[in-house]
Amino acid sequence: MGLLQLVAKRLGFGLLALFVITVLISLGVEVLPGDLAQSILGQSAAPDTVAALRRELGLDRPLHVRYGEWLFNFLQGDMGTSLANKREISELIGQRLLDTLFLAVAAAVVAVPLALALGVLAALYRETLFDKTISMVTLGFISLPEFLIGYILVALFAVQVNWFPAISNITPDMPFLSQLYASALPVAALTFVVVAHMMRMTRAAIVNLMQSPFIEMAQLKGIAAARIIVHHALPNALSPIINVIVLNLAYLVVGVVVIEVVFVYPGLGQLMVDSVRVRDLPVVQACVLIFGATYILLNLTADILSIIGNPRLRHPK
Amino acid sequence: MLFLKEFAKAGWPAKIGMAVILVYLFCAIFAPLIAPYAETEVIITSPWVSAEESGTLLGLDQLGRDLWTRVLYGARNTITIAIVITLLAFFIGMAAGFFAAVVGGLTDQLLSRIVDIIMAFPTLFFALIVLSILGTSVPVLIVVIAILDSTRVFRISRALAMDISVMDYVEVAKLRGEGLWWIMRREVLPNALTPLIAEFGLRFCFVFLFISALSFLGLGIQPPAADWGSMVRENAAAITYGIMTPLVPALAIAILTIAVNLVVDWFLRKTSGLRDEV
Amino acid sequence: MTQIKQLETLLRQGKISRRDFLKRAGALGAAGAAPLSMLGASPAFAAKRGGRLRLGLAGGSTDDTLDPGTITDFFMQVLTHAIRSNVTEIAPDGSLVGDLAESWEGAPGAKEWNFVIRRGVEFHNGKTLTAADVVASLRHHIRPDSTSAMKGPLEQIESLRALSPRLMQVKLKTGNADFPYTLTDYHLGVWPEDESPLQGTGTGPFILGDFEPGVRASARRNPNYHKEGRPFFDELAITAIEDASARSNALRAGEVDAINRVEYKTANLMDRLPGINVLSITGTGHYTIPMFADVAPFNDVNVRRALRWAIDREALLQTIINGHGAVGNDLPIARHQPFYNTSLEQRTYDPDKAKFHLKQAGLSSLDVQVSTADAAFSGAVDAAVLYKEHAAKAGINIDVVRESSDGYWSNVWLKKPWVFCFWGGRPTQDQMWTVAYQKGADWNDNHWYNDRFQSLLLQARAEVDEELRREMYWEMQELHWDEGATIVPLFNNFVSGVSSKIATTGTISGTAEMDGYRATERWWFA
Amino acid sequence: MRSKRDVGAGERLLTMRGLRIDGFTDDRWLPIVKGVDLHLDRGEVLGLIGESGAGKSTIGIAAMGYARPGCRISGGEIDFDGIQILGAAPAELRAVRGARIAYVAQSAAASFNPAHRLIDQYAETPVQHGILSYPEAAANAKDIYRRLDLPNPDQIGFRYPHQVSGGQLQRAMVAMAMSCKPDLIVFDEPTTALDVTTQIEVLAAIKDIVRQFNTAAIYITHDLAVVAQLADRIMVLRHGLTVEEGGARAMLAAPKEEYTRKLLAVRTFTKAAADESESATVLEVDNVWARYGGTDAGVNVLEEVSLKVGRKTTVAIVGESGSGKSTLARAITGLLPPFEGRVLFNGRELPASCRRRNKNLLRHLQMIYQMPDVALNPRQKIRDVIGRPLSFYFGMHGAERAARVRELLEMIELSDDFKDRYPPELSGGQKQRVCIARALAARPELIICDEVTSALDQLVAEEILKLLHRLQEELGITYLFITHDLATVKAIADEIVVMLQGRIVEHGKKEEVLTPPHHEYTDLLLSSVPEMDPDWLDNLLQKRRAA
Repeated sequence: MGLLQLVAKRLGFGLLALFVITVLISLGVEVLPGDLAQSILGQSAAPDTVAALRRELGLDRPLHVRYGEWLFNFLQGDMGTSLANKREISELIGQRLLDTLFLAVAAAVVAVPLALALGVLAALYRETLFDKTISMVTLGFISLPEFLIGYILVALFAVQVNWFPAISNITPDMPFLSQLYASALPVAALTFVVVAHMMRMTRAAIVNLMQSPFIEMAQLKGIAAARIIVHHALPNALSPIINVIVLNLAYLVVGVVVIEVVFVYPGLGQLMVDSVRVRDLPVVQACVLIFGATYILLNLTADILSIIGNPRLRHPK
Repeated sequence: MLFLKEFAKAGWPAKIGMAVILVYLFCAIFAPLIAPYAETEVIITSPWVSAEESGTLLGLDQLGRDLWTRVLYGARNTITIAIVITLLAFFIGMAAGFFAAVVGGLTDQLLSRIVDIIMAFPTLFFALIVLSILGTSVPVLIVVIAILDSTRVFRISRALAMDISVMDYVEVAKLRGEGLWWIMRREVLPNALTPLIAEFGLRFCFVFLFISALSFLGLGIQPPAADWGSMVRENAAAITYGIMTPLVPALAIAILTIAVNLVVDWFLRKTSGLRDEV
Repeated sequence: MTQIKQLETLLRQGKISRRDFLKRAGALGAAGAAPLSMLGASPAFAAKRGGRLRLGLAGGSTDDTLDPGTITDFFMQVLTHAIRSNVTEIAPDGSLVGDLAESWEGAPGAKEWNFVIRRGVEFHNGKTLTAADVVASLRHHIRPDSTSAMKGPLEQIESLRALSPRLMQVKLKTGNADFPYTLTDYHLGVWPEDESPLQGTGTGPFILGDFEPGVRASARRNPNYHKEGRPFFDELAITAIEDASARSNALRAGEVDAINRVEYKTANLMDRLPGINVLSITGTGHYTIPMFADVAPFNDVNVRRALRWAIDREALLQTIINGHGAVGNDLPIARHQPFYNTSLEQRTYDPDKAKFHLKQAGLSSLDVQVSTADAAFSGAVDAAVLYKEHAAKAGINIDVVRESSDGYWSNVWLKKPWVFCFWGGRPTQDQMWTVAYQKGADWNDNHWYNDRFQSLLLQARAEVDEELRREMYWEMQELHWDEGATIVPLFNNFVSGVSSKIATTGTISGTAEMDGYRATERWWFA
Repeated sequence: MRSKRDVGAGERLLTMRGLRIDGFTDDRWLPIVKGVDLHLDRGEVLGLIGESGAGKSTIGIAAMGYARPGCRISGGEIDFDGIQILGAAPAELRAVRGARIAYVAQSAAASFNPAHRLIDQYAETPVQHGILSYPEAAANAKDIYRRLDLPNPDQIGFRYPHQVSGGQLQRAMVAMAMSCKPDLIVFDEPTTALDVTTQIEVLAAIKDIVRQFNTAAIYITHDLAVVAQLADRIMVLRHGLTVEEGGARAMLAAPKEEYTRKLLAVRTFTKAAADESESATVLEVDNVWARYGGTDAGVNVLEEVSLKVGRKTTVAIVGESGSGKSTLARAITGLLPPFEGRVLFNGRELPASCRRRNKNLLRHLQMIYQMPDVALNPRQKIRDVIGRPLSFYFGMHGAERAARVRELLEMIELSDDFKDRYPPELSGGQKQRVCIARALAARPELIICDEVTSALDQLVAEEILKLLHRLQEELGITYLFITHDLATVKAIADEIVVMLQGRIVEHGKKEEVLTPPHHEYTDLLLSSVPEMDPDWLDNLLQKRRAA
C-alpha cells in the first residue's frame, strides 16, 4: 500500500512538474531572440515575407492563446505538428525516440554490468594497486570531454583500422545486428562516459558499508572476502548504486546530444537542439516533455527499486 | 599552519596531488610572466605547426598561436571561472539546502520540488535556452552553470543538514531560541563542511567539462580568450590527423581532476577518521 | 589568366601535381573559373555510368522541408538540384545556359522576356513538362501570402504567362538585362503544377527516394533525364553531418565519397591524405564589415577610407581562412565575375594612409565599436580582434563587442552601426548591388546612398549593350571602392573534400560549392 | 558450581601471552593493549571487565586473529588449541572463525545483515565452512531457537532482522554463534543495549546454551553484576593492562586491588532525603497527551500524563524504552507540542510550542542530553559552547563573558584551559560536564536531565551525579531526571514517576515507591536489576518460574 501511494504521489507530482516545465519552455522560447519565421527564412528574408509566414504559423497570436491551444490539444493526445516542416510531431519524434532508446539501452547493457563488476572488484581489492589504477583511469575518463572520447575512438577504430563505421547513420529498416554494429562506437564512447561514475559509486557504496558491524560479523564468521562483498555488502549498497545507475540512464537518454553530433546518430537530442535553434515550440515542448518524463520516471523507478531492494520496506513488521 | 603540519603527514598520492595543484595555481597566477608569447599572438599563420618546426614547447594551435602560452592563460581563465562558478553554486546550493533542511515542512517541500523541476530539464538544453537569451558572456555563463550545479549541491547540503539538524546540539540551539541564520551558519555549516569540500573538488572539475560541452554547441567562452574546454573543442579536429594538440588541454583538465581528487581523498580520510585497512 | 593557362600546361605535362595546381590556381584567385581539366578526367575521356554517390553534407536541419521557397542551407540546396531543374543554369565555366529553357529572348529595354521550354522533358511521375508548370512554380514564390525567400527578388515581375505549352512570357516592371540569371536561383526549381512541392516530384537527374529532414535523403537515377547521358551515378545518398570533424572522419573512413565545408584549418592536412582530394574554389562568398554611412563617425568618407586602409587583409586571409580564399578589394564582386573592374588598385594594409585619411577627417585618433560573433562567419571574432590590432597602429582604437551568436542576424546585423557580416554573393553584379546596396533595399546594411551610384545601378540593369554595361559597372565599382561604407576584406573559398574515386568534367563551377550544387549530375566514379 | 561440569574441564583451549595491540590515532600508532596474558580452559567462562577504553573488546576479538580497522596486533602470541593465530594464513584463520570461535556482538540489530533472513544467516557459517548442508543447518537452527526459548522457533528464522524484537534478535545471534558448535564464543557486551527486563532473558539464554554445549566463553562487559552471573573467572582490565584476575566468587567477595574495589562500590552514592517541607511547584504537567505525526494520524505516545515538580527537588521519571519518558521531556520543552493538556511553569501556562516561548521562558528551562557527543557541536570551542547562552541571554561580551566562563568551568570542576579545546578532544565525562555548564550558564530554574549518565562508565556517571547534586544544593536548581537506570534513581531522586506505554503507572516519594508493596510493573523493573550476587540470576529465574 505504501508503495502504491508513493507511486501515485510521485506520478502526480511528476505531471505537475511537466506542466510547469512546458510553461517555462513556452516562456523561454518566447523570449529567445528571433522567432521561427525568421529562422525558417534565414538571414536573407524580407520583413513582409517573415510577417506572412508568422501569420501562417499563427505566431502573431499572443503566447497564452498559443499555449492554451497546444495544451488543450496535447491533453487530447495530439502533440500537434512541427511548425517548421509541418510534419506530425508524433511521427517526427517516434523513430528518433526509438533510436535514442536503442542507443541508451545498448550502452546501458554494456556499461551497467561492467561498472558493477569493476566496482565490486575495486571494493574487493580496495587500496591495492588494482584499485588505485582503476580509480585513476576512470577519473581520467570522467575528465575527458565526451566529444574528444568520440573523436579518439573514431580516429582509432574507424580511420586507422577500419573496424567500425565512423558515422552511425542507422535507418529503421536496417537489421538489428547491423544497427548494433553501426552503433558500436557511440555505445563505446557512452560507456566510457558513464562507467566511471557508476563504478566509483558502486565501490564507494560498498566500501562505505565495510565498516558496518554486520560486515565485521561476516568476517568473524569466517566468510571469504568475495562472498562478503557480493553477498553481504552489495545487497545493502543497492540503493545508492541504483540511484547512480538511474541517473546515468537518464543521462544516456537525455544528455547524449554531443555524442549524437559526433557520430551523426539520428537521435532526439539533435532534433531538440535544431528545434530550439529555429524556435519550433511544439517540437521543443515534445522533446522536453519526453526528456522530463524520462527523468521523472527513471527516478521513480529508482525509488521503487530501492524499496523493493530494502527488506525493511519490502517486509514491513 | 595546522593544515601544513597535518599535510606533511599525508601519503605520497596526496602530496603529488597538492604539488600539481600548486603548479597549476602558480601557472594561473603568473601566466603573463611565464608565457613566452601574448595570449592571442599569432606566431605562424598555419594551424598546428609542430613543436620542432615552430621552435615552441608544445607546438601551435589551430590559429598558429603558441599552445604552451594558451595552456598557461587557459589555466588562468579556466581555473578562475571554475572557482567562481563553483563558489557561487555552493553558496546558492548550500544556503537553499540548509534552509530547506532546518526549516523543513512546506518550505522544504517547495524548494525540493523546484530543484526537481530544474533537474528534470535536460542540462544542456537549459543552458542552451538561457545562454541564447542572455548571450554567452562570461558572467552569464558563470551564473547559468552555477545555477545548474547548485541543484546537486542543494541535494547534498540538504541531506547533510538533515542529518545534522537531528543532532541534539541543534535542538539545544533551537531551545535556546536561536535564529535560523545562526543555526545554519554556526551549527550546521561547520559540521557539513568536510563532505562539501570534497564535493567542491569534484564539482570544480566538472565545470571544465561543462564549458567544453557548451563550446561544442557553440555556447562556450567566446574566443579569443583561452580556456581549456574551448581549446579542446577548437583543436579536436586535429585528432583524426594524428595531431595531439587537443590532448594537451584535455590532459591539463584530466591531470588537475586527478590531482584534486587525490587531495580530496586524503582530506576525506583524514577528517572522517576512515583509514586504510591494514 | 595567362598564368592559369601556364599552370594548366604544366599540369598536363605532369610537371606539377593536381593539388599543386589547385593550390596555385587558388592563390591566383581564379580557380573558380579555371578549367580544372586534370581533376579526374577531361571531357575527352568518356564519363562512366554507375555507382552510388554518397555525400556527407553540412547545412541540413531537422526543420528542412521540400518547399523550395524556404530552403536556406546546403543539404537542401544540393537535394533540390538533384530532383528539380531550373529554367536556366550557370555552366561550370560561368556562362549562362538553358536548363529547362531551350532558348530565351529579351525584348528591347529588357522589360519582356520569352523563354522557350525544352521539348519532351518529363517529370518523374511521367507527366510532360509545360510552360504552365514553370509559371506555377514561379508563382509559388510571388503569391501574396508567399513565405518564399524569393518573394522580394521576384517582385520585379509584372506578369507571368504561359503563352503556349512551350512558351513562357515574363514581363518586368523595369528592365533587367540579368533576369535570366535570376532564374538560376536554387529556390526556383520546377515541379508539376498539379502537385505540392512537398511531394518532391521534379524533372531533375534523380528521383527522390526517402527523405528524413536533418538526417538523410536518398534518390535513384532518373532514366528520362533531359540531359543526354546524365546523371552518371545510379543512386544518390546524402547524409546530413553537421560536425566538421565527423564529416572529415566519414570521408576518411570511406563512408562518404564527398563532403562540403572542410574546415579551413584542416584543409591542408586533409589534402595531404592519400585517396582524398581537396577542392578549394573561390566563389562569390565574401566577408564584409559594413558600417552605417549615415551614422557618425562613419558619415565622414575619410573615416571610412581610414578604416579600409587599416585592415591587414593578407594576415586575415592566412589566419582566419588559412589561405583558402582571396583578399577582397572592398567590392562585393569576385574577380571571376562578369564586369569586374580590374583597373582598381588592390587595397593593402597601410597605416600611414589610414592616418592620412584620419587627419583629413580632422581627427588624430578614433574610437569606434564593432560588433561581432562567430555567427557572422567562423572566425569573425578572431578577425575582429586581429583587425583591432592592425588598426591600433593607425591610431584607430576599435572596441570589439562580442555579441551572442544566436540571434545575431535578427538583433545585431542591420541594427548596430558597424558589424561583421557574411554574404554568399550573387551570380550577377546587378543582383549583388540590388540586394544590399540599393537605397531602400531590405538588407541594405551600409546606408551608403551615393546618387550617382544609385542611378547607375538602375541604368545598368536595363542596359542590354554589354560594353555600356561594363562601363557603368566599372564606374559603380570605382565609386564604391573610393567612397563606399562596406569593407570587404576577404573572399572565402568553398572547400570540399572528395574521394579520389570521383572524377569530374574538369571544370568546377565557382557559383556555389560542390560544382554549383550540381555535383550529383556533373561528377562520376572514375 | 562450574566444577560440577566435567566434560573437557581443565584442558587448555586458549592461551594469549604478552598480547599487544596498537590503535591509529593522530597519525600515530599508540598502544591500546599493552601486554596482556590470558588463558582459558575448555568449557570455562572468563569475564573480561573494565571501563571503556580498557581494551577488553579488542582483546576478545583478537582471539579470532582479528583487529578492527585502525587497529593492529603488534605483538605477543595467541595459541588456540594448538593453532598459532597470529601469523596464520588467511584461509587458516577463516577456518577457525565462525566454525571454532564464534562472536556475539553488542548490537544484534546492527550485526545482522538487514538484507537476509535470520535462518540464512544462521546457516551461512556451517554451509560456507562445509560442515553442514543447508537443510541440515536449517533443521539445527530451529532446534537451537527452541532451546533459546525463542517464540515460534520453526517460523522465526524466516523473518528478516528488523521484524524481530531486540531481545529476540540478540538470542538469535547467540543461536547463530552456536551454529557450528564452536569451542569458544566471544560475547561482546551482548546485553548492554537492552532494557533490564529483556537483559534477563538474554542472560538466561546465554547461560543455558553455554552450559548445554559446554562451550568456553569470553564474556566482555563493563557491568560487574552481569558478569557475576556467568563467569567462572574474572579479569579486570584498565588502560590495556590487567588489574586483577581470579575466580569470580573470590574476587567479588574480596577484591584485591583498589580499582576493583571502586568498581564494586560504584552504586553507593545516595542523596539524602529531601526535607519534608512541601516546596513551591516549579513545573506542572496537567493531563498531557501527545503523539507523533500530527493530530489525526499516529499513535499516542503520551496519555493523560500529569505531575508536579517542586522547587529544588529531583523527580525521576523511570521506564523502559518506548515508555514515553523522553517524549514527556519533549512535550515539556515544547519541541513536541502536546495536542491536549497544559504545561505550567511557576503557575503560568507555557505556550505549547517552543517557538512561541520568549527568551526568558526558554532560559529558565534547560536540558541536558544522554549523548554528550551529539549534544555538543564538535566544531565549537568549549568557550563558545558555554559562552553562547551568556551572550544570547545576558548580552555578555569580552572580559565579562570570559570571567563567567571561567567561573562555570570551575563550577563543573574543569580547569580553565579547557575553554580552548574542542568537544572531540574531551572524554565522555568531561563533555557531559560541559553540557551541564552550558545549561547552568542560562541560570535556569529547572533542568531536564535525559538519561544523562547512561552513556557513561559507572565511575564517571557517579561523579556526574555527585556534581549535579552539589549544584542543586548550591544553586537550588530543580531537576527532572529521565532514566531507565534504577540505580541512578535510587541515588538521586526525591520522587519517582514510573511510566509504561505512555502512561504513569506509579508516582510517589522515593521511599514509598521503592518499598514494597510495589505496582506490578515497578516490581518487575526493580527485580530485574542485576545484583553482584553470582546466584542472583539463578534464584530469580527459579522464583519467576515458580510464580
